[in-house]
Amino acid sequence: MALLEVKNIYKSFGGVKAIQDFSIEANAGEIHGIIGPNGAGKTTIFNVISGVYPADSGSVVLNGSDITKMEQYKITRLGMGRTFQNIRLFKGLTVEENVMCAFDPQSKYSILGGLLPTPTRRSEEKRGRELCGKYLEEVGMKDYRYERPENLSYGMQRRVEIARALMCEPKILLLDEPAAGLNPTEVSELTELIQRISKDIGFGILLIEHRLELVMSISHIIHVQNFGKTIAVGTPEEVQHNQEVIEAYLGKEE
Amino acid sequence: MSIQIFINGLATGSVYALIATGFALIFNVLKFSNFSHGATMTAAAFVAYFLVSAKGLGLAPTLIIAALAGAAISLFGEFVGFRRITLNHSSPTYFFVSSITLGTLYEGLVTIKAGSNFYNFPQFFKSTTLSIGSFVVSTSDAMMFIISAVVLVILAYVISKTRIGRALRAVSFDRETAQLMGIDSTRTIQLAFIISGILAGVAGVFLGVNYTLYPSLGSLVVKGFIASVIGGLGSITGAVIGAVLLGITETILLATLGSGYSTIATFGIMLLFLLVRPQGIAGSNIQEKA
Amino acid sequence: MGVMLKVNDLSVNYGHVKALKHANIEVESGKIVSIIGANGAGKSTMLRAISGLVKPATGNVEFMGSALPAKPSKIVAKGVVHVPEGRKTFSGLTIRDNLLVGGYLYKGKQLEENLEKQYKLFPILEERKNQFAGTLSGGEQQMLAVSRGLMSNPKIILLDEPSMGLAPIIVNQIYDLIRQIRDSGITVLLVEQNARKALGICDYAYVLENGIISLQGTGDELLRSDSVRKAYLGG
Amino acid sequence: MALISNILTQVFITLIAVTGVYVLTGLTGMFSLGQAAFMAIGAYVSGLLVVKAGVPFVLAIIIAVVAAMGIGYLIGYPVVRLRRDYISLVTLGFGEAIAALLNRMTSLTGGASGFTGIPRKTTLIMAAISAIAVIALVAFFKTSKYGRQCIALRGDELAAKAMGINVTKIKMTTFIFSVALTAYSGCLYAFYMSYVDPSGFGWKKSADWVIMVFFGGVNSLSGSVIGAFILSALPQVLRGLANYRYVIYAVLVLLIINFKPTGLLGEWELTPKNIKQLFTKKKSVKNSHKEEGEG
Amino acid sequence: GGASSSSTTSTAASAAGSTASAEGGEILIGCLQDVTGNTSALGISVQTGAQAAVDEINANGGVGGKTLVMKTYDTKGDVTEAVNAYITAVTVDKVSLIVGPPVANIAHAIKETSESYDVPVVGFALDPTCQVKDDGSVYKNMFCFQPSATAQGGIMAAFAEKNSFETFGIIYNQENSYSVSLLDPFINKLAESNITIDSKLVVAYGAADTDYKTLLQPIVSAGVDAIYCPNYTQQLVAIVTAARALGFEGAIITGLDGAPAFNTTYGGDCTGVYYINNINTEDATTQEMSAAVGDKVSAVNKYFLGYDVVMIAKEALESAGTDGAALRTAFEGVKDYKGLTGTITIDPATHMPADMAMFMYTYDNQTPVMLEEFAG
Ligand SMILES: Nc1ncnc2c1ncn2[C@@H]1O[C@H](COP(=O)(O)OP(=O)(O)OP(=O)(O)O)[C@@H](O)[C@H]1O
Ligand SMILES: Nc1ncnc2c1ncn2[C@@H]1O[C@H](COP(=O)(O)OP(=O)(O)OP(=O)(O)O)[C@@H](O)[C@H]1O
Ligand SMILES: [Mg+2]
Ligand SMILES: [Mg+2]
Repeated sequence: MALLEVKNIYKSFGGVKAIQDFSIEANAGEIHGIIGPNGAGKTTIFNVISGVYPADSGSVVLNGSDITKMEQYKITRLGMGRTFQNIRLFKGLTVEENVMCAFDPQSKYSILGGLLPTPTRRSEEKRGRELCGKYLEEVGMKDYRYERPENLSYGMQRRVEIARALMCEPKILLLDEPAAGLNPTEVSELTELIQRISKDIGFGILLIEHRLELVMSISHIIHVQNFGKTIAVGTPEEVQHNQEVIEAYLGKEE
Repeated sequence: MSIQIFINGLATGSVYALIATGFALIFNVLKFSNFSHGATMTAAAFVAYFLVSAKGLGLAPTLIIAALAGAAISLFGEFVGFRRITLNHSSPTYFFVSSITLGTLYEGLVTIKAGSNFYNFPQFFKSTTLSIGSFVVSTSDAMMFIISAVVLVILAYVISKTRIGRALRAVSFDRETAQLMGIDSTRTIQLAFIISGILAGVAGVFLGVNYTLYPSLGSLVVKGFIASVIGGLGSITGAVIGAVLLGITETILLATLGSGYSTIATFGIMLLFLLVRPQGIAGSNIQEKA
Repeated sequence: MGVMLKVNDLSVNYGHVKALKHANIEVESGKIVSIIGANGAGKSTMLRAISGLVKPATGNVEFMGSALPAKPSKIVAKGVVHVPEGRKTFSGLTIRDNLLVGGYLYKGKQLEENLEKQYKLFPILEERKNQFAGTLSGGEQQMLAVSRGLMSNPKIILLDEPSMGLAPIIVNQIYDLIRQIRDSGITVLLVEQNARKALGICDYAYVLENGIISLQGTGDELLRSDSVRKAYLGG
Repeated sequence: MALISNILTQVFITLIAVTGVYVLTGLTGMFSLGQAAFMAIGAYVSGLLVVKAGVPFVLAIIIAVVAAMGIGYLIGYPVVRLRRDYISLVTLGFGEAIAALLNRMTSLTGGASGFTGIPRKTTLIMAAISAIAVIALVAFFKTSKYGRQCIALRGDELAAKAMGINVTKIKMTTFIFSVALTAYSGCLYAFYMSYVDPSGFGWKKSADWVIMVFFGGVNSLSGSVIGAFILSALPQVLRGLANYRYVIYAVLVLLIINFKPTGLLGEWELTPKNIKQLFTKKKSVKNSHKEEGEG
Repeated sequence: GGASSSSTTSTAASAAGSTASAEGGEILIGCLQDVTGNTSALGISVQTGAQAAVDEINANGGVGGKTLVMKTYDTKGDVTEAVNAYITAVTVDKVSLIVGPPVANIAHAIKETSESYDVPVVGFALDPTCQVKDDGSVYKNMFCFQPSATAQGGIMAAFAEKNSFETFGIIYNQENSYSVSLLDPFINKLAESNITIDSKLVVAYGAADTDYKTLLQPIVSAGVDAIYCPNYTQQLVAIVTAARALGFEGAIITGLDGAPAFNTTYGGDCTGVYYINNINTEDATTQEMSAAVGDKVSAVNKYFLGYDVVMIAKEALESAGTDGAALRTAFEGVKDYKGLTGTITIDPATHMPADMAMFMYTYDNQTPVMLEEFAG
């Protein structure tokens, strides 16, 4: 049984059929790329898997539990982390606090600890802060932990989002266009980062990306979506030479 | 009997509708509940009372002066209360704070001028009531109903169909980007305040006619607020429908349950409505996209 | 062809952050000029200063020989249009209304004509004309944003990362479009992360580093420069 | 002296309620226009228990606060599930309903004539200690995981859920916490004034509290406390100016909004550590800039 | 007009107040009124009347050679404010006595607090529970110098009966203690003569209600002879307007607030509106004095209440000095004081006037017409 099993999901918005019959199986250590033209329904796949909205039909199973109709926060706690296509960091919190927020739901102290500095609270906060440090270090943002995210540049904010998603201790990590807005040099840094965390931490990654240099170099399998349908699945090599994919998505290389 | 109650409800609803239009307009553009709208109504009506009505001039001059005063007050409010908040991109909660504060300010100023006495507009209409068959409708209620309806139609048309309306909506979503389209955001916001102020002035006069004029008359703004919310926030049509429904509901409950319990029942119905139809009457239920 | 837009000694501060420090650039009329640079280098800030969204601490912007007015709306009326970073479509307006707002300065028939032109350029926008912009996919929104900018018949268009988040095929289309825009006589000032593409298309380019113009030259020159390769083209 | 102690006691009582509003509005971004109704509930329930049922004072307060929390739970149930804009509406309606109920239950509450004969038990010391304790609790709350999650969901509910935050639960927790504080302040109020009537708990009072929170600073607890202190004492101090009091009050608030857009203290907290930093920070900022320039 | 007079009195008082104790040449009294807020029209009227009395006393040589100084404290129609104002008056300014409010809620708010001090509050809250505790004893400092609600309700009922009204509807503000307190006395008095009022026709309303037409509908359709309507002027105007709009042509019996300026505020034909009053407007002195204040005062009867009470206070101060307990006894002993609002005898058991006459009025179009005097 795979870690994440998505079976035959459908989702439409009014007349727009955003997903039609999408399935995927992902295991720890694997990186799955999802590519496809704009509006093909990639982000919607993430939204359905992570519980932002329910699928019209089909099922999503994470680590043996059916999460198809589960509330979003519970899915996260079962081991799903994600980033957003349009950065969604919390205003009013520092970088470190942003990352801590993903730790807080797992942190083991009760409302009493919320009101008084009990020993459990202190030790839990300390544990959280250490983890925070670790993940921020991982994405190279440790020096900025007391900054406000809104004062950081785009690329930096993306890394903070990744750190925050890592803090959810995910088994499956969903990355929605992490390279958008980065220059080629930064993209290659990001490529290394993703490969490293995938190896170190060993979770499954689903990656939506338009930057081919990233997605083609690290994905084990690529799913190509078009108009909500999967038009090709295969290794980067295979999809890059698939005629349909070239026509719908890649275009002719100049 | 029951039809008379319905007519009374419609009359109350017209009052609320007139309040709600001006209120919803600002909500539409700046996305906040302008609680100073109430005090603006009162202040404008007082200005008209002292300048015009007390001198025995008729309804038309009173309405014109009240509308002008409302526009001026509203514009002043935009400048001292809201301009800097938009410019600074401060949290929208500040609009709330500002609007309540402006309300306090206007009410305070009116109290200084008028004392806490109350004033009655002279009788504008030859006969204060119209009889339709065996039912009575007060003339001012009927006028309010007509004015609300006309205002609604005009506003709805302007906002959804015209260039100015599009500019208003664009500014309401993103002030800065609207500027990049050549829209003068500040002017556009001012325009919204002017229109809302005019409506406030007109509403103020009718409130004064109906309930006598006193400095805290503006508290009725909460009815406009309730109407706007159940109408679907920002939708002016929704607000007007909400206002009429609120008026009718209140009146029917008042007639059946009596005062006090009707307040509690109104609250219950409102709650139920929001749970069943959280997007309001005219709001559409768009799923938030991540 | 003369210089259409001239940025003189421009500095911009956000609080104590100095985003731009005495930058100078020139944009010749009828050309594509690119600005590249790392995240946070000040590229967007440059465009924001030109279009009047931020007030410069020093320096000024000259457009066709005279200083630009201060208000963003007046600047648009002069023919300088800024398509901002991050799409910024009006999420609760339909596509059609978004485009009509883009053509705010025009009325009646002229407006309809502009709209038709954009529909021809981006057929998908016509197909979806009554959909709320907020529910469009990222790429669709990007198209809408560029198209909206073109609605006011600009003399010069400032594009801030127009290819961000677009499918490769669309990126190619956008770049074709940028060329088309130039060929139709509109000057283009292009800010991009995708340095390779941007340098490939442009007639002239500037490199921004920490708010300072550190390098400039034709696209080819920069593509061949070692430091540019290392810093912006991934080695 | 009696006057100062009187004003101070009232200011402390208000402070407790405002701190409750800070948790709800400042931290979590929920606007309650019916918060004062919970003060009324605290005041009436504790007062009735003591006067009519002879329950000991402390026990009465505990029961009253718990009762208010129970009602808060019922009101909170829809509130935390509804869209943010609706919260103020539901609470507004709730406040009006409570006032109507208090007016109607004449045999119990005395109706419009008010409820008299509550023994005077609240002292300045008691109010002061309560206020300080409440502020301390809220300060701890703010820096705990709860506080962080509140701020997170205030900014972006969807992202908060995606990070595993149980948004409804956190909202409910803060709502009930703030209700408890407000109700407690109501108990102290009843046992200080010895008379309560239903007229003083309308939405304007709730709105006033919100103003105090924001006057002091958007995200700053110490700011809110200072805001509450200034604004609730101001009308007393300006007593001689009769009609002009509210105009002055409003002008002051408008000045802050215009010229100090994030409130008196903004996001800054008045803690010993931060005060120390005020003096050392300037240097460190300079240093970091230098490093950047060289790098 | 009210606002400016209040600020001048208070500045005068504070300027004078500082020298009072040093020279011992002044007696400071407080005046606790709603100068702002919903009921300020009443408060300002009392204050103006009281001030007129103070001025007159001082012009005639003061109280035992000392100047009387009055300082006004605004209660703003808010109970918390009232307590603050009261405490300021008794602890900071140390006034000798307080001219109290005509508003029951304010009196309720301070009555408990007043027990801790020795400063008589001579006011006009006609709700007996403002003066008398549940156990029947009196709040030692609280006095009312006008007929109680029981008396006034009874007088209006007697009047109604005399005019052979037989069927009644009642509309009252259940959120206002003045309105509530006048309800039962009226009903009870009529019950003595076997007139019962259909409970469906007793309609309550609250501050949030604005739709008087719907509230009045059942009363009007029942075709009653008279509507009893003890309310503040502002609601009275709205209620009378609504009742007339619904085509009600019968009598409307109001409390004290149907007196002028009700007529001018209402603006229409007031025929058929009846009201009770403390004063006889046909009395020469009363006429002269009301002419002197002109339209500065909107509630004329309150003006005279304020005036009378200060005059009574002068006698009490002269006989008892400024000691609180002694003053209290002096007030309890007021007997057959002939004031402009009638002959006042305080009942020590209730701290209210025992039997005091009042007057019933109506309007001919807009002109007040005195109908008859009712002994208490
Ligand atoms: N909440 C929604 N309501 C209505 N339509 C939606 C919603 N979410 C997505 N859509 C529509 O579904 C389609 C798929 O959108 P989606 O965001 O998944 O595309 P995508 O593949 O992520 O595109 P891109 O690469 O540009 O981000 C689009 O046409 C979009 O307009
Ligand atoms: N509103 C703001 N307040 C404070 N600092 C800001 C603001 N906007 C930008 N900055 C800062 O100014 C600098 C330049 O930002 P700018 O957005 O111009 O960079 P950019 O070159 O466009 O980067 P990117 O490629 O990431 O978009 C950055 O350090 C950024 O953090
Ligand atoms: Mg997407
Ligand atoms: Mg940028």
